[in-house]
Amino acid sequence: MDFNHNLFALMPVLPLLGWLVLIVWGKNMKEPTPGILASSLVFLSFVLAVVGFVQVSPMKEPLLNTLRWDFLPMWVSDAKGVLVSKPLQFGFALDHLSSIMTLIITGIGFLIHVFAIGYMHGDKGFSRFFAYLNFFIAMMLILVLADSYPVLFIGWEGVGVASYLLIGFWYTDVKNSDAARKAFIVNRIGDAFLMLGMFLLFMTFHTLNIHEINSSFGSVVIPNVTTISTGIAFGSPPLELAALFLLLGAAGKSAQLPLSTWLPDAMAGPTPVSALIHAATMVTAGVYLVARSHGIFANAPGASSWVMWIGALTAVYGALSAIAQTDIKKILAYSTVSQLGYMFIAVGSGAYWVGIFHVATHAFFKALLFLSSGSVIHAVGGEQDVRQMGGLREKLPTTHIVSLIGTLAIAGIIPLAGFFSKDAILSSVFTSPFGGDFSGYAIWAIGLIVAFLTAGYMWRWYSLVFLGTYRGHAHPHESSSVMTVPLWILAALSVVGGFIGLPHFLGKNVNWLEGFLEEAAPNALGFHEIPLWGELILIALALAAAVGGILFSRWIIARDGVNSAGWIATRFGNASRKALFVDQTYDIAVSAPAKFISEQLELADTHGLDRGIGALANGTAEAGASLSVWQSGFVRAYAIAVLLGTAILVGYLALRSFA
Amino acid sequence: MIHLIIFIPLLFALIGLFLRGQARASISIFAALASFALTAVVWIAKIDTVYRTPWIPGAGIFYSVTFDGPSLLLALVATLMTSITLIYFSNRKDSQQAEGMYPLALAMLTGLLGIFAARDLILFYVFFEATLVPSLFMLGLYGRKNRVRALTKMALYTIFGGLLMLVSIIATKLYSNSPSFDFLELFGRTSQLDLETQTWLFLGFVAAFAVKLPLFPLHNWLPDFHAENHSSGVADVMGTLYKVGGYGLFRFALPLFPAAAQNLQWVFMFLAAFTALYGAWIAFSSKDFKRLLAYAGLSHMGLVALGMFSLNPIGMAGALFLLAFQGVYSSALFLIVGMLEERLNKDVQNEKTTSQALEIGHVRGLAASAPAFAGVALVLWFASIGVPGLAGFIGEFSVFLGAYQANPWATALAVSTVIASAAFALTAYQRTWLEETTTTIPELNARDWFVLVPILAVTVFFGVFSGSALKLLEPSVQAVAGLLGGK
Amino acid sequence: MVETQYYIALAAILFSIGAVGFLTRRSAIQMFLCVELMLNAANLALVAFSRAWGDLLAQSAVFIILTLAAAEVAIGLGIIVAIFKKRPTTNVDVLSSLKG
Amino acid sequence: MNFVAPDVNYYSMLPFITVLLTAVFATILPFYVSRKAIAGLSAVGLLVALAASIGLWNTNLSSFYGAYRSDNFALGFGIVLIVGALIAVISSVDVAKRGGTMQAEFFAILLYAVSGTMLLASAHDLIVLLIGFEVMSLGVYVLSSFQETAKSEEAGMKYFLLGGFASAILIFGIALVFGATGKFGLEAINTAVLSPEFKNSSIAAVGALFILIGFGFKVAMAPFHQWTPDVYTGAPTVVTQFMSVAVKAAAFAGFLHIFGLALQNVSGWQTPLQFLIALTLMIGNLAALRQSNLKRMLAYSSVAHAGYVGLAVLASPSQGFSSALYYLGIYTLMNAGAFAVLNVLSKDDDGLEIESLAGLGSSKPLLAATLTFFLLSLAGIPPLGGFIGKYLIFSAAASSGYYGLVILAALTSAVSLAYYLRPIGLMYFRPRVTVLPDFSGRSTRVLLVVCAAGVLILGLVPNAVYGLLELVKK
Repeated sequence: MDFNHNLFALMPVLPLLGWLVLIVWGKNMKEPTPGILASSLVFLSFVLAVVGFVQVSPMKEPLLNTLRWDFLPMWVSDAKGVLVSKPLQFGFALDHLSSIMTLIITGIGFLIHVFAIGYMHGDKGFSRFFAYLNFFIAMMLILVLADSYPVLFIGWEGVGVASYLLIGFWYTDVKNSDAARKAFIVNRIGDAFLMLGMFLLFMTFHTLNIHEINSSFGSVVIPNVTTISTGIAFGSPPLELAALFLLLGAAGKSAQLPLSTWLPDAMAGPTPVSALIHAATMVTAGVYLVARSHGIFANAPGASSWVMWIGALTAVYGALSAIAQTDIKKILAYSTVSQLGYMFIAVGSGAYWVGIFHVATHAFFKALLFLSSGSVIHAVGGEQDVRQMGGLREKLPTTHIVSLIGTLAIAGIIPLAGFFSKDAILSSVFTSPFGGDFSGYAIWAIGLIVAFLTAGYMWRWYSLVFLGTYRGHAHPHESSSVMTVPLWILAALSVVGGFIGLPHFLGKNVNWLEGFLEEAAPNALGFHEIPLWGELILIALALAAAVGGILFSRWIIARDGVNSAGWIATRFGNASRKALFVDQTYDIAVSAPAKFISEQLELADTHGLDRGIGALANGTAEAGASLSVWQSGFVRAYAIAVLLGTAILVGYLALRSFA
Repeated sequence: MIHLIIFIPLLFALIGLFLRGQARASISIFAALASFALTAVVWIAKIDTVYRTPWIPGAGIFYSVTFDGPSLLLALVATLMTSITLIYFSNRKDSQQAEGMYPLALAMLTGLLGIFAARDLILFYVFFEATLVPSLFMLGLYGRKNRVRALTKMALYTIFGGLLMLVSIIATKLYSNSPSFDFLELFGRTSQLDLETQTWLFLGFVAAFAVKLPLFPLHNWLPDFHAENHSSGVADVMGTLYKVGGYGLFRFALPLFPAAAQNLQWVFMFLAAFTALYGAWIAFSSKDFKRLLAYAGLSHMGLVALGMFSLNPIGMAGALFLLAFQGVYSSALFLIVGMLEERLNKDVQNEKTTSQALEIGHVRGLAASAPAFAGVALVLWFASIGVPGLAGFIGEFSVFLGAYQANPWATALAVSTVIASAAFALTAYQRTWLEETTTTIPELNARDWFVLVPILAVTVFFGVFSGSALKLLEPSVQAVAGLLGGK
Repeated sequence: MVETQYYIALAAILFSIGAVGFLTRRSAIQMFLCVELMLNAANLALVAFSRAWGDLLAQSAVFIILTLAAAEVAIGLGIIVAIFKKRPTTNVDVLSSLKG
Repeated sequence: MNFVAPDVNYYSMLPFITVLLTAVFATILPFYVSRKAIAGLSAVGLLVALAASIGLWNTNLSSFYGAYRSDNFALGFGIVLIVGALIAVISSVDVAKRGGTMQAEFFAILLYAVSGTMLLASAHDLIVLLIGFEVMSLGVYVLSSFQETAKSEEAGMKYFLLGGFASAILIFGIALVFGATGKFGLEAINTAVLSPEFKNSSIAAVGALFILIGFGFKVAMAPFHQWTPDVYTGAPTVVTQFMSVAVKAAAFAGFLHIFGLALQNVSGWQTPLQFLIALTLMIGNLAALRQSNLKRMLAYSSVAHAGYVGLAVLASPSQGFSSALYYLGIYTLMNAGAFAVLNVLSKDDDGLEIESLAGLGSSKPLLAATLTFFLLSLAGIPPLGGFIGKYLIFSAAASSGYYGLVILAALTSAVSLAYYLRPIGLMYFRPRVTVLPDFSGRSTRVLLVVCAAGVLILGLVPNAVYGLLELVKK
């Protein structure tokens, strides 16, 4: 066996093994063992990811594993139009893009595993928790390593399953179970579209291998799209439509409008889960999907512009909804929605590396923020309402410092990670070839507003938790080092993470990430150039928005106090708290009618249709019964029937001979 | 060999009639296992010779049997699941009261294997209808309160469709001037028929298969059939395996009447897609586990039909795969329900407690006391709703993929079932296993594991390493698709 | 010579009279006599046809039919007598318990 | 003038003569021996006749210048008829046990009727056929009113009056056919019809129609079937058993002969027959749905089966003859078997409420199992014989192009499942409510098992018999 080629494929296998072991024997293990086992397996995967990174860095082509087998039946017409069986292979590929993702997943995943050893201390389902976490990591790795869409789809739904299990981890609470179910179902809406996208791609390209599809566009030249598409397309042009399907699929996983509603509810899961799945990794799968399918999106300007717009709207929506939340994790959840919107803007603009850049930086600081929240929640005895916190600066010094770093990073304060990625997004959208005459600038403006809002609500989050005086009733204490060490590492990453993607004006080759992803996820063609001063102005504006947001937030809190009673009671505040009523709209427009129809159908099918069939049967039987009237018992009546029958038959004969 | 496989179960069913208790159970399980083992031998040794001998030569009827790819796969599943089911049943407390299940299940197995093996249309019909009798007896002897109604309904639906098919079979031979009912002789002649003739003959076949699949609006017997059957689920498993309409379509109706199939393709694709969605949607409001599973099965069968009518090799391969493996995991869900019922139902004889035990949400939070049980149930549910990595996905995805190439709109309708099925499956699951614990049940015991582990293994193994099963299907699918000029 | 069709017409008329009589009479014996009338209509037709074809076979057939009719009378009257000797009337309508 | 000795080949008539002689003995001997001995004698006589029929297979002997023929058709039907009669004889033994007074004359009359049926099946001449028809009918008239109960008397009276009426129509039809062709011989009629100078087609058509009605009456085709439910219900069960199988089979033999051999080229009767068959299928099956008495239900079911066999009359003789014979053979086993079960379960000749069968499956497993067999076979469920019979009939009719009727037959036979399944459901799936008597003697039990085995074997290896029946083709 080709060891070099298959080594990286072990990455998902290790955590999967961990899952299996923990599911089967986990119950018999003493407390830290499952955690240690799970963490070390993920760490091994991380090592493999690093090895893979080193392996793949110098390569131009993706590294394909050689251990493959038939997975899905497929037939394609050969040159003569004869159908030839060409089953899709189950196989992995490691290229620069997936390598980055594996590093993020295993790296951050490892840290969160470690954190969870402390966080989940004493929980009845300790080993189960780590089993699920390992399962998640495995699925996420399959997702990013897949070399074809269906294999990617295994991971795609697999992480959905993991997410379902982890959101509903404390399943005895109906709320948690409901949230888990909701997450899975909403995800499935996206998945359905992703499937449709795959089908259309297969119709167009006769393959579902991602690299084959991407390379069929050539690396530089945009081929004439219509020559690629053959056969009857579901709408047209097929490529745009396929891209739109993929977009909707991505929207499901990445909680974009209109499929965003599950993510805030998903905070019902334990906090490490929120950090790992619902901030750092799984939710970025949609972004990854778009970047992965760069060939398609780069050649589908319409769909790309939709990606940007959906991203922009989601970013605003998330930010607006985050403003007035009172749950420490909900604020971060809506913030995640908003930041994911940001990433969509980036990948929609055609600058795929920027999207991945933000995925990385966001993974650092959002995981950090979530884990910090976890630490806080842990410290205040499970309380999650920020109005019951405050003044934790002294009591939780470590948590406070790292939270501040995280807050500033997400707000986009120079030189923290968020600043660089956010700046890269704003400038790429400004120069995007998919913006058209108006969209690019409009979305850029929206991005700027969102930056302002982000800084604002994050500062509110920070102040309500850490500043002022403690308003709760618990006795907060700092977490153990098993929890704080990961926090420090993440904080460090949040500080320096931005340097992998320094802006262009600092020099031609300073942007390591863009160069690294040049082969795996090249930019779409046709970005405008803007002069240096323009770029500087953009940076300045972004920075100003961030600083402005923080200041505005400080002013509001100073004016209205902790509860922000002044404006939170306003209609706007209410709307924000209810997340712009999206949930309610869904209930009225989708869930309730669907449920109603289902109930009616069930009634109709069990009773109505049944009654119809029954009526038919009874009618038949009645007809039989009515024959008994004819069967009167009188022999002369029977003779009449015989004679009448004779008469009719003779009459028929007579008519026939005359006719 | 092939005759042994087909008739061993029946033979032992007859022997079993003269035995009681443990002896009957053992001999029945042995027969099923032997049949499975022999089928496996056929698979491994790649025996695919056609055995053909005159049955009624004057009428051109042959006893012509073989296990080629799809038949073999389905036969493997049927024998395996029957073995497992009988083992499961022998562990049940109430197995003594329903001893007749063993011979009836074995008789059904013979019927099923005959259906899969038959290459002569009349022979196929004979097996197809004969299998109904033990199935009716299972329902009638051991069913629940309204069993006679359910039984009559099922019998009437099936026979109605079946007799129309019989007329069609006879007419097929006459119109095509074939010397016999042997598929190989008919085939090729029938495609020369004009479109109108083909269409009528095709519709005759479809009448039977649409009932058996079932396809909306001929499905009404199915929920009652499952809901009224013995709560152990043995009959349900056999019933699930007996959903051979899709196989019939693939094996006979489509290759015999390609032009008609192509002509009516879109109608049936929409009907199939609608059935899939309809079943899943109704399942959401089902209050009884077995009704729920029945509607879930209806939804699956809609997908099977969709794949078949896609006339596309991918879709047909997917449909066959789905047909085979839903026989594993959907069947297993019935067994799970049976195990659950056994744990919850204090008094098996009491209709009321049985109904309660089968009611969704009557008890909640069972996962707390039986986490492994809950986990197994969840895996099987996930397989059933087509979560990738499990066997259900391969079939479902391929069906969609193939069907999309033929009719995107119908497929888009059908794809929406993935949402609906997630909704009903997880809701039902949550109402029973999750949420606040109201009652506790014993965890799976060793014998339960003995039943469930093979099922899980098959479900997971063929969800990832599907190649070996696909290999079996490939040549037949290729051949049929070639006939149909599929895309 | 009288044409054959007149015989046949007569036979048809006799047959119809017998048939109508069978329907309208209530008495079992009368009904039975009507059947005899119909039989004889057939006989008449046979004889006429026999003459038309110049074939005596049918004439001999008539004898056989007459014999059959006689047997029928013997058995029929036996049945009727057996049934109605217990009853005050030979009205067939009193026997209508088997129905439905 | 030369005296020509009549062409009489006694060998050819061996089965017929055996039965007739047995009948004569059965008439005389009751003065000297017991009832049971007469039953035994009858059975032996029938068995000898059966052996003779088998021995004559394929010899194709004939007598009376071809008016009586022992061809395979006649022998095949003869075997079916003898088997039907045998079953009735064996069943009749049980009647004594329940206090029924089955006088010894019963066997004599039964055997006379059997000889009539055999004559009917062998006749190739309208007059001979008519003699057989009448001998059979007269015997059965007497048998129907054999019990001195009001119902039996009513049955006998109805059957006799209507039967006489129908006979008159039939004879008039024969007269007309003779008038049109100048012939009585079946083949001769056909030759006459086909000859170029044939001019009397309309008379022949009317004659054919009258014959159709006469036979339609005898085989119980709607709308001439109305006597059937009443007579079948009222007559002693054993007689009903005999009528429903042997009389029907014999009538069909004549029916097939006349329309398959003599009148197949006369036009005008085919469409009416289709109409009759369609009506019969619908009425028979629909009316049976609502019957609560098993005997009456079986009566209606036998009306329905007349419709199925009627399809064979429509089909071309080459397929119609053999398929009808096969069907009637199986029908004899399954229907007579069902009546035999009914007979031993009922305390008098009024039959049995279907509801009272509840729970029979556990209390009388053998009776329940065999009845189930017969009912399933009647419903045409494979692999039982009834299915193969139905298949052959459908196939024969379809090959003559009567697809509409075949589909109707298929649909109505699906409907029939509803009433055939009900007793089965009650026997096995419901607890016992009524305690039914069981008058089955050992001979009956053996008979039931043999019939059930026959139904199964004819379904599983139909070729054992059907191959032979191929020789029936004309």
